[in-house]
Amino acid sequence: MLAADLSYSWSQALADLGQIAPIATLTGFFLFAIVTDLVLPKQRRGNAVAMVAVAGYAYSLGTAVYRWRFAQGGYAYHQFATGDNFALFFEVLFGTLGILTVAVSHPYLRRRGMLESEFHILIMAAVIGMMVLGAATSLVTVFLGLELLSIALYIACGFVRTESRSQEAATKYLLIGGFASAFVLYGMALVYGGAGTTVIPVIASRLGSSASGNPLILLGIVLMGVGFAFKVSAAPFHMWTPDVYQGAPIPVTAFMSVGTKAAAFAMIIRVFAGGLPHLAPEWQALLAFVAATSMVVGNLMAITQTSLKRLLAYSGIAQAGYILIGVIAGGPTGLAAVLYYLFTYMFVNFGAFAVITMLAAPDGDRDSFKDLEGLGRRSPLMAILMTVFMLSLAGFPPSVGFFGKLFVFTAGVSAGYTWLVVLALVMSVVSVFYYVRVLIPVWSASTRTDRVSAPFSSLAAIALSGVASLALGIYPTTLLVVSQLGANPITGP
Amino acid sequence: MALVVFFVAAALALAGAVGVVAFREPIRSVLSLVVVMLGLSVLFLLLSAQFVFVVQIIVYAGAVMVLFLFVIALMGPAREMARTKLRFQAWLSALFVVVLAGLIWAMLQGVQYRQPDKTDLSIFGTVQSIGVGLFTTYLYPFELTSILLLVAAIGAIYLSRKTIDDL
Amino acid sequence: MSNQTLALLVLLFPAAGAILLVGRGWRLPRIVTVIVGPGVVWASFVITLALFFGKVSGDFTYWTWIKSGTFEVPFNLLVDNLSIFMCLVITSVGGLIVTYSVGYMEHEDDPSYARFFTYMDVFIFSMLLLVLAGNFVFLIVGWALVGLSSYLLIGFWYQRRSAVLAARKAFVMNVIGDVGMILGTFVLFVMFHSVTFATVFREITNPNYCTPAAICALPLRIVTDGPGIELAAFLLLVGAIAKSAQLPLHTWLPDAMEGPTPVSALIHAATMVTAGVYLIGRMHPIYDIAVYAHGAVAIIGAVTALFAATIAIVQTDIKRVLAYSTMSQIGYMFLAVGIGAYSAGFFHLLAHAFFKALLFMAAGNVIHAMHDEQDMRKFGGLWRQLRLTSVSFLVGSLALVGVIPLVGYFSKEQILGAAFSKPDDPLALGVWVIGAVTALITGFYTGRMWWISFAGKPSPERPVEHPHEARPVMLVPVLILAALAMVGGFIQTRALGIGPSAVSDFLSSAVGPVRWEGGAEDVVVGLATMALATLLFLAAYRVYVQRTWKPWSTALPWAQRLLERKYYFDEIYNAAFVRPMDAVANFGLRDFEEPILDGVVVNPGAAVTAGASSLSLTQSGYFRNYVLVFVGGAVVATVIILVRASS
Amino acid sequence: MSTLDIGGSQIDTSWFLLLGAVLFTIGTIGVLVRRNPLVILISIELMLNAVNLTLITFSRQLQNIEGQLFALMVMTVAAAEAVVGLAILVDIFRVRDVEDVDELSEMKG
Amino acid sequence: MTLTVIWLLPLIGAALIAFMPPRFAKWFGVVVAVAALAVAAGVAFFFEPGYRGYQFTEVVPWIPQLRIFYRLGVDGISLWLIVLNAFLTVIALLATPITTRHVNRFVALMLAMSAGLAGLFMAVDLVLFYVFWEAMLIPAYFLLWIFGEGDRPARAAIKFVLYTLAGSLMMLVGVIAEYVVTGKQTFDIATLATLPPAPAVQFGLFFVFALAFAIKTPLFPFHGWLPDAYMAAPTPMLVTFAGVMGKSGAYGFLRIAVPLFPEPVGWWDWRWVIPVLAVGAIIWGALMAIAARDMKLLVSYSSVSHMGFIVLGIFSFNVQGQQGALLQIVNHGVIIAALFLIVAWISDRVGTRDRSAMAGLALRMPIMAGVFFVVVLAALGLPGLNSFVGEFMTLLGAWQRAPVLALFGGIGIVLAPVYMLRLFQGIMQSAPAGPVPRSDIYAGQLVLLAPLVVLMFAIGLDPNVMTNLMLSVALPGPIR
Repeated sequence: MLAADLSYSWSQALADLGQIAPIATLTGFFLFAIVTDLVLPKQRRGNAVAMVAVAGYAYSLGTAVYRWRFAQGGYAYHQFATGDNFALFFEVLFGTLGILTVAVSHPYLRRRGMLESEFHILIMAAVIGMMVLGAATSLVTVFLGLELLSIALYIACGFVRTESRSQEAATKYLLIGGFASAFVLYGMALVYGGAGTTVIPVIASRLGSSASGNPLILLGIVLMGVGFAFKVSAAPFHMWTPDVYQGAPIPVTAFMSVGTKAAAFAMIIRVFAGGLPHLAPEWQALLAFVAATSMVVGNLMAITQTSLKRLLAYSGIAQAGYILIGVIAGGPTGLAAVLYYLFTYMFVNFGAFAVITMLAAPDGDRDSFKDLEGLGRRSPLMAILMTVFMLSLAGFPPSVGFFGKLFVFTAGVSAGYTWLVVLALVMSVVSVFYYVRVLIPVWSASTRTDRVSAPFSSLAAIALSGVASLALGIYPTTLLVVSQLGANPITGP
Repeated sequence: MALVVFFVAAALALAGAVGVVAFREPIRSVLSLVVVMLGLSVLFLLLSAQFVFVVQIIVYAGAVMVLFLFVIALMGPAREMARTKLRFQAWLSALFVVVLAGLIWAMLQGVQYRQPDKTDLSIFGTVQSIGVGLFTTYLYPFELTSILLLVAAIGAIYLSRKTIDDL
Repeated sequence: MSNQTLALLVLLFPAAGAILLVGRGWRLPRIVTVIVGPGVVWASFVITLALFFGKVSGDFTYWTWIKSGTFEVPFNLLVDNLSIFMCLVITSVGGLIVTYSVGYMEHEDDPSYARFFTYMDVFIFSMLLLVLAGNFVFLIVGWALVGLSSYLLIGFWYQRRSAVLAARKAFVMNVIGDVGMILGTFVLFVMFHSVTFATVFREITNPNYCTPAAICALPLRIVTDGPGIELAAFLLLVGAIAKSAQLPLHTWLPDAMEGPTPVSALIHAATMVTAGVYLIGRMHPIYDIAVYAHGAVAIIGAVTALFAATIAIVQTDIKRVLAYSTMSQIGYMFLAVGIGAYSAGFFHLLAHAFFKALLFMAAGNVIHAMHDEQDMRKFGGLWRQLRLTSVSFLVGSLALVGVIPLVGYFSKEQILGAAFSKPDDPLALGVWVIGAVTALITGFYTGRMWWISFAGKPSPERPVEHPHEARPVMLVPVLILAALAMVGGFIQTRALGIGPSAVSDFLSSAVGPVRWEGGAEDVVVGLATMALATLLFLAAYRVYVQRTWKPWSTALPWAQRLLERKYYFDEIYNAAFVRPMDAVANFGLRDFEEPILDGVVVNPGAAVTAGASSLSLTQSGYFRNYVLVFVGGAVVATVIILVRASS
Repeated sequence: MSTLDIGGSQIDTSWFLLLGAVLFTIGTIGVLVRRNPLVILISIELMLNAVNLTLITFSRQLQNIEGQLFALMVMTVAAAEAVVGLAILVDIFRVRDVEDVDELSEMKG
Repeated sequence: MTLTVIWLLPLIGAALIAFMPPRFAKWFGVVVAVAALAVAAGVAFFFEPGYRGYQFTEVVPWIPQLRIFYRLGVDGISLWLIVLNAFLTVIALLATPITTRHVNRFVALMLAMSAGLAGLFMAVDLVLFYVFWEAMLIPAYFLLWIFGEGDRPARAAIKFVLYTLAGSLMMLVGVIAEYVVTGKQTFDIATLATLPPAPAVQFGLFFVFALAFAIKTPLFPFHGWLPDAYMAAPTPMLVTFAGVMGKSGAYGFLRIAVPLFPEPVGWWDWRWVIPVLAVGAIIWGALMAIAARDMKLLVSYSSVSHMGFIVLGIFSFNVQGQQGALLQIVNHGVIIAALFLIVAWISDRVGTRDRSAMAGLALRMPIMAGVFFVVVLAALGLPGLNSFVGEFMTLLGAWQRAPVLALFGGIGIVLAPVYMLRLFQGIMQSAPAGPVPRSDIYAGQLVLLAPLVVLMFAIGLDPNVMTNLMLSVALPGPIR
């Protein structure tokens, strides 16, 4: 029997590796980056590592796209990982995010005189973690991906070692993150006990709807759900978000505000929608509660904020609530809507943070409302882009924000969760108030005249985000098709 | 016989756990965690997880806890003061935890266990079987853990540098 | 030239005149204004004569103004004897008055001069449109346009605040009337699905839905759709009384005297204010069925007649006396049409147009001579200086009193006779009594007016010592009208029970024959009334000139005050409508809009913000609080799952 | 209801599970009430150990090796987490002497 | 393709102008607007009066997954709003003072707003309609806020936006629900009009839609944003803001709420609630106008009153009422534009907007007085001018629905001369007092007003031209 287990053919190995090709390639570049960092002289390190990082992201992005177009997605490593469209979709998303992050963070680190190389390496590790999460089809891999991503981000949050805020953020994030992952883990253990395996598809096939009587599974859902909700920073497990976002250096905030969310949603969809379809009523009830609280809490708390980082943190909490509606609704439309929302939300939210990044000074971030004053004159392009991002977050057509909401809410109403949708819309009236509040300093007359220095790479990244958050809204069809294909593996075509 | 062992070990673990929370000095908490681990390792043995038992003692109780001890030594014996700014914290936490524990307890009562898949327990949990599992089915997770550790190492190095300039 | 174009020309001339004079008209030499202004009126007079002698009648449709579903409004002119009669009155008297005003307004500077004639022509056009309109909508159009021109002319001297206010008052009151007519039109449209007179009246008189004709006898019609028609009749009546300054919508007319005197003569005496009478006459098929509304017309007319006459007793402003007498005379006309004596009413309309225009223009001469002084107590003894004016004024006054053989006698006595000659009809009898009393009062106040102004010695505070007689252009029209007032009566002498009845015969085709089966006793009663009225006229001489008799007012001062304050109507209306409206409006703007409506938005906003800030206290920054909330959330989640699973 | 035959003596599976639950709860309490970040970290380790116990119990009950492998992974992760956590704490201690996590409350609201 | 041009052209123009040197901006903007007007006029010219259905339709699959189409089309209802919008945009841009700060941004935003409005009136797909409905808020917000007058334009702007959103986001629920409950899974208005949901459902859906439209119109209790917004809005913006965007609510009622939900009957009957509110708006607006001393405020409230007539006509559910309402939409657009322009010109000649602070201006500015008087007469519904026809027909419709509605509407007609004449006479007539106006109306301004005044007479004298084209209505309803 052992012999049988040990047989692992070369072709099999290639096939397996192929399925996780984007992850593998990125990991390769990750190791190469470490080596570069070690061998090159200090002053040349930063750029070199940045190059490597961008190359890695681009390569794995390319691989993912290639596999999407030409390769047959399937399970690998005894169904511990997969290369299906869902995984590829998220790999593309994270690859793009990685490139954007490097483009924005590199000048920032330069200005603040920090070591670029380690930063990029950590972000790469986090991206790998996210990709693993996207491709994971086993509770074990899910957990490992989660931890990989988290640990990288713990360090990244504390990256500005001279700032007490940064350290505080790192500590809070680490402690509460560990606490949450203990919950997730316990849940996984119980589910494993109930299903006798950690492989998600097998769990799905083993657990019938009768399992809703099994305490192990139910408790597992609760504990995992709690942990997942923590990761998507949904209320009432959101409390860490504003502090961590505020303390972390802005590029990290920008990165995690969209990356972690997307990865966590991928995880939720995999485990719940993919692994426990027969217990949908239970986890839907749980998520509905979480979604409702997040929308209310997030939008209300955002009103009184004076720090853009915190404001965007709370807005992120609210947005998580909206997206959860799509997850709850489920089905091809619901999940497609979620994927669409996540992909566009990446551009919008990242762009917003990126604009704030441009304001940063050598001695620290500048993220208060008054730092935006006169942006309309200091950098008209930035001002226009910021306007686009805010309006998109507020959900004004024709920006992507509106269509994301439209799709998600349509799915929600179709699935009979009208009360959630109504709540969401009522709260988004509130949200408009604070999103528009951000624009007031941007456009109102001010005496400040100091130009905002926008290096090319960052400018390109922000502009790309801006264009995307308009173009993908004016013509959302293609992306929506892709999202549907991406959701297929979960919902079945 | 095994029953006795179980109860002793369990009692040990519980005592240790209580100690972790109860002691004021961090160092004692660490030591009591070691106690917990030892107790658990015995239970692992009962559950025919010999390899895990070894790892638990050597790596966990050995290495990791020692690391903690080093850090505490580095920081000096910080005693936790009784005063706290947060009123109600203790009471509320007690309440919540009791409720949560109650819920968990209540749920674990009516557990329906799966039928065990038939494997011969003679080699169950031995180094051999663990190894096979680790390098066939768990190959992918195993590799992932390596990256994880690498990242942790990098992070630790970065964070524990004296200043930006060295290295 | 076809009758159709002819009928249209009647309208087009004044319109063209107005358009020519409006805009930059005052850049033209004044002579152009002088020619065009009156000229166009005379032109349409000529055309009206052509229609008259051509015995033209018909319903000419020109184009479809609007069509929406079954609601179709053609622009059509209804030319029948009634409209021709009205056109004759309007254009002839109008022509005279406009000519007269060439002299009267000569002191105005060129722009105002042109403006005045523009307005006058606009008025003539609107009035002609009113009487020629062949459907309710254009009736309303004309109705509102005469209201507009009346507004413009009352407020002609727009520097004068009093004139401005008077104008606004008149306009608003008239709009109330317009709304009444609009609603009345709605009623009829809903009933008959048409707004053209022809269709509506045909439907009413012999409805196609009630056959055989036997069932269509009046009583039954009243049962079938009486209520609807009654409603329509009452609503139209609102328009009529607003325009004709009958109770209770009369308060604007005295104030309207702020306008130039020719305006008062033309609009507020001869033509516009009689539109109400025309309306009732035109709508007689409706009122024949709507008995209650019809009765209301008579009662309102009678009451107004008496009411206005009493007020006229105490007025000192000569124009206001004339204004109240106008109200009173129109009251007679309402009385007449109210009891079904339509042609009698129209005959009185004609007569009144003659002698009241005469009176106003003569008064205008006096005012002109007195340099715009209107208080008759400051005249006195004008008999010597202004002989011709005084004579013609006397003629007018006697005609107003109704002294045989002046026109006033025949018209008024015909009305009273028509009322008196229905002893079996209590309503008719009642209004006859009121009418007779009014006739006597008329005699008294007219006498007072004439004696005070012209007889006796010159008043000490007379502004002008040696006034000059008016210029021919102002005198000739007066004399013409005086002549008409003298001989006009002989075209219809039915009040004497003998002789011609030209007006009634002419109008019989349009408003039916005058219901007049009076005998000798009516004639006697009429003559008696006339005699008494004349005596009162003379008595006024003793009271106000010789002062040998005490004025009645010393006997009852409270009545004096009551009359001087015009029965407190203005005060009541202010207290009842104007002030409450302003109060509500101000209250709303100050105490509702800002605090409450804004509050509806702001307070929730504030509440949300407050809630948010209190909520953000939970974000205490303490890690352990976060964990606490975390665990709490976990507990809630577990409960939810349990509930969901167990359900 | 299943029992494990260990060395001939029957032990009810749920005992192990309940022990795990209790340890997990105690760990939670530790995180909630202790203020020394280090001790909080230790409590988290305690929770992870509880999970390990659960995993291995199930692995034995199911006679399925996966649980033990999973437990090994968990140990690795726990070690990594501990390393990073300690690094961060040390980094802080270098700046200021924090023996109370409540002092890390600069950011709030 | 034609219709796309109508809304895309101004948008592209806006994009170009935004980055143009200010001195060309105005005239380039005018050129663009005139071009758009030309296209719109072409559409009106080739419009088939008899055809029952949408004309010039364009259907392009947009988001096929949700059966969302890019569907444009015009019928007898929307045609008028499109033309009105294009026309008033030209007027507004001509009225823009070249000296405005950032005039290029201003013109760009104006064009963007008019583009949004044009799209709104042509959209035949519910989602497309909604997209334009909200998209046009953005330029409106910035116009109000950045170019606004008064002390707190920002507050007025955000108030306007929040008010509108509170309604329109509820409408979004309705839009989605309509897609779900009808079971057909379509957003095509024409199709949806053929399958009304169960009355109970209609009750709810109608509510959410009606709320949005009522706020936009605004109906009586929902007009809280209007005074602030109109007071803050710069005059050229008001021409389209009050003249066209104010109508989008009424258009929504006529195009969406009424055809899609013929019998919204629940605990009570919406078909009665709305007209009652409309009457409330008529009377309340008139009263507020009577009390207002600020000329601009007075005109703003008069607009509330007039919009009441429009909604009243729509909810009379008969052809006269609805055609009258449509007429009135155009009439009011023309009149309110002229009123705001004149009031603004007077106040910047005199230096104050307080009507009680001036008197007897007619002496100094006779021509202004003359033009103003004509406009005032049109506003108070004098026969022969355009407004009379509309008000007459709306009231006729209301009377056929329920006489009491028309009765109270009549009160509005009686109050109109009160406030209008108080305004006109108060500032123009009686003995001169207060500040002396700098000059009479400029020739250019007169030329600007000329087309408006001409329209007032033209529509008043021959309204049939319009009602004829109105017969081609796409959706089932009384007009058809």
